[in-house]
Amino acid sequence: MAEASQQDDLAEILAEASQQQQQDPTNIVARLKRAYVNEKNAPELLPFEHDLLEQVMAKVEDQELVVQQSREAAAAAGGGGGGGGGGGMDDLMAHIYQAELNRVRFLIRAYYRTRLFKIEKYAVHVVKPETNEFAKLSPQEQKYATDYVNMLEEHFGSVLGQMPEKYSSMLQQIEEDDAEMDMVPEPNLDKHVFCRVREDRRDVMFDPNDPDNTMDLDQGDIIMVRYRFIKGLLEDGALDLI
Amino acid sequence: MSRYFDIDSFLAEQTRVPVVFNSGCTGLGKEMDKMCQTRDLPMGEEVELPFWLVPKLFEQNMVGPKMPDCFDERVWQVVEAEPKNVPLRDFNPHFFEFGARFTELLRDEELHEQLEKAFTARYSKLLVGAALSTSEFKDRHLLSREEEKLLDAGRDSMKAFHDWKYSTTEKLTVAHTVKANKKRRAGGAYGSNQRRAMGDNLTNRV
Amino acid sequence: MSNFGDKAATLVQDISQSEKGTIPPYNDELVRAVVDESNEHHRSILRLIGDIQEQGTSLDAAAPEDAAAILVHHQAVLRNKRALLVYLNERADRVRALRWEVGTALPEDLGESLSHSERGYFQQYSALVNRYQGRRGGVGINITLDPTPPKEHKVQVRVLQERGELVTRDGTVDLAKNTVHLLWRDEAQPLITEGVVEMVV
Amino acid sequence: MKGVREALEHQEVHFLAEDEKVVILPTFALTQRALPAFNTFGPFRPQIQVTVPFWLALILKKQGRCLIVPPRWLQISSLDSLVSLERTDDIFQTLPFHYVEIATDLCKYARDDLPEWDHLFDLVETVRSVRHNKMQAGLRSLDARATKGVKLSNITLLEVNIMRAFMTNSLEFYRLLSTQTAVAVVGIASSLSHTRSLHLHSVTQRHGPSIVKVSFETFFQTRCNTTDTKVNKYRRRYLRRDLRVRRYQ
Repeated sequence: MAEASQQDDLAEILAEASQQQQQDPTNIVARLKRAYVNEKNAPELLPFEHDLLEQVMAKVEDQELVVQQSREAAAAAGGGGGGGGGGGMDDLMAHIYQAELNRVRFLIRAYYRTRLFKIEKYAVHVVKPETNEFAKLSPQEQKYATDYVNMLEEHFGSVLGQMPEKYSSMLQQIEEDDAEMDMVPEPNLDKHVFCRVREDRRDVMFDPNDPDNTMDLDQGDIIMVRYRFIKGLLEDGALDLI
Repeated sequence: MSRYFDIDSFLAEQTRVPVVFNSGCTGLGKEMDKMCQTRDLPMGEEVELPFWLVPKLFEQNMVGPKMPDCFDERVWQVVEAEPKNVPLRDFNPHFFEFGARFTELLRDEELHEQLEKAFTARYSKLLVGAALSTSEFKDRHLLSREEEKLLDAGRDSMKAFHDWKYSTTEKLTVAHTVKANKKRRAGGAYGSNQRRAMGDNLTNRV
Repeated sequence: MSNFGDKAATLVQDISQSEKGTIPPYNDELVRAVVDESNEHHRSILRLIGDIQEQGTSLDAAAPEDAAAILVHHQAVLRNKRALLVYLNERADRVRALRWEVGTALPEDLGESLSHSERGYFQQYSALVNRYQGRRGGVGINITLDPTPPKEHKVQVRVLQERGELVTRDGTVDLAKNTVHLLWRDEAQPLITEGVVEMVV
Repeated sequence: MKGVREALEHQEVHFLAEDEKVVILPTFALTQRALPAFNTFGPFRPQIQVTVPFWLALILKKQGRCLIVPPRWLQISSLDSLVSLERTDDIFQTLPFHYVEIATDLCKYARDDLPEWDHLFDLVETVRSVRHNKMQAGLRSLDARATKGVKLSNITLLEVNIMRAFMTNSLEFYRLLSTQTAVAVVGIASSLSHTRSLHLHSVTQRHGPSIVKVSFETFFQTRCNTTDTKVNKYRRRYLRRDLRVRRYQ
């Protein structure tokens, strides 16, 4: 009897513990975190989160002011050494704000860095006009990508320029009009990724070549699957990469 | 072609493949076959070419490839009998990468199946256990380059996990944890290897 | 057995066997040799084509042994080209990593391992990252900081090189040699990277 | 690029865990609600429970300004039953998404708030190890069918991160080598497989003999008739053209 009730307790405790994971969807830090983790795990570049980053950057500046003010208040109240009770609290507030700011700054930097890394890796693919990759970039990233391709071309060109004519392109093994660019690295959309489901979906077909093979997705499910198959669900916000 | 810049993909194509020249080859007698006595390579000559030369010549029906030694019947017999102990690296350091490229070219169903079977057996019997662990692994010399990369991907992650878990644990005293470990082990707890490894790790760090 | 592409393979093998994260000296000699070999192959292609045309034959009707020879030389140039690019590309990856490890100034001993073009590439890349981070036209945040998530928000450091006064968010700190200070992590990190201070654990 | 790996690092998973919520008992008073911050905290009153993100709890804890109330699952009795369940049951038990990170941090920084922290530390490690062994067993049974998608019930983020590179890279090989996912297999060689050499006529039928000439024509025709070897050398037209458009847009 005692054991059975203990098991029930455990079940209840665990159920409660795993429910805590819901994040406030309007919280911009939570959104930035999601954007970062998705970006980190997606083999291709995701669209740049213009509005989100604009909001976050603006708020970072606000908070820098707040930290500055709390620090000054703390200094006025007793040299920051925690002399008076009020001074200690100002100091504490400043510390908390600073810590939070550091966390947000890390996310911003990591988000930007992850994107630059992918841009470098697939630079030529990204600037190709016939795909819409270029439109996924921020204006700064567009400039970065274009400049990067030019400097890469110059560097590779220092050796390729000595190769026989028609063998000196960094886009095609042998230069030929209207042939594909067979040297350009592209993201592997068949890479396997881990996802966490946000919205229930019934009978999801992953592989269009295997339409009978479907899966039910329940909120909180963790699945591992080829990126190509869930690209659409990710865009819909039905799941996140983890 | 996203593999164009990949070092291992490049090196895998260095594998020698025996071929028969269906056409001759003007001016390349000595270049293609050191024993060749004439300036031009005659028709029907059997030579060994690096794999990177083969696909285009084969596509144009200029050469006919033969099965390279690393995929000999005897190799598959050993792989089947003792998948864990086969030194694939000695047969070909790029056993699977080259194999995948070669079957793609030949479309040889049997070879394809053999490769998949070999990979599956090695993966489950050799790789999984070694990759998701930090205990010593003595069979590295048996692994093909591809397998070694998989192994390292797993082991690096395990090592990073231990580093993370026991980092800044100055305050975590050895005495407590190790003592508790011993108590529990004596009590018949499972997974002694793993726990011992972690205990050691802790001891080293503190 | 053909030895076409052997030099190319050596080039790639060398970089493949070098320790990850290091930059071995640029092998100018071998790079040149691979380039020269490619041009030699190309001359052979032109010779073969010239011979065919001299006989009044169109390329369409070339004898299979001539076509095979052309194809072999052609593939050999492509192989050499790929080797050069694999080599350059792997090195370029490592050169870029330097910008994130050591900052904008290339250490002298490393500079000697790079080719002339690679040194230029490093300078350009350095400037590219700076432009991206800049306040004008860039994102306005230093993205080379915080390579790992912030943990302790303040870190204790000992000064290794005399640096004088440093203005921090908490006020001015005198970085006299061997003194110990409590600094904000993001303010301390560039100094740690430069070797001005070390972390006290 | 340093600091940018292709996948999340364990420290980053830990960073994400620090946003989980935890209950504390403050020892100080701070009633003023948060200023324009990213999150709102408080109000803090001595001995009145309040929920805060884990990173904030740790800052307060290190300053001696709060007690952390351990989550209910982090109890010896719960973990004891969890260990036996985890051992007997084939599936993974439901656990908080960041249970390892939270338990580890509490055992590091808030051990005076935990009864028998070292025992708890070991129990959590036991749970993790049992699950790790299950993970290995699961991975052993993987084969090419997994490239169609796999559900991993109740796995936590750190556990995903530990097996991520190994699992996804292995599946990449399954995809590459799988006979199921390969393009339609044409049995050119299989009919002759006992000799393990290739028959050539079938290839001729596939391609026809004239392809050679066509491709050479495009590659070399122009160059035999022109002598301006240098003129076009830097012509890398595709890229330049495209970039030029971009620059002047």
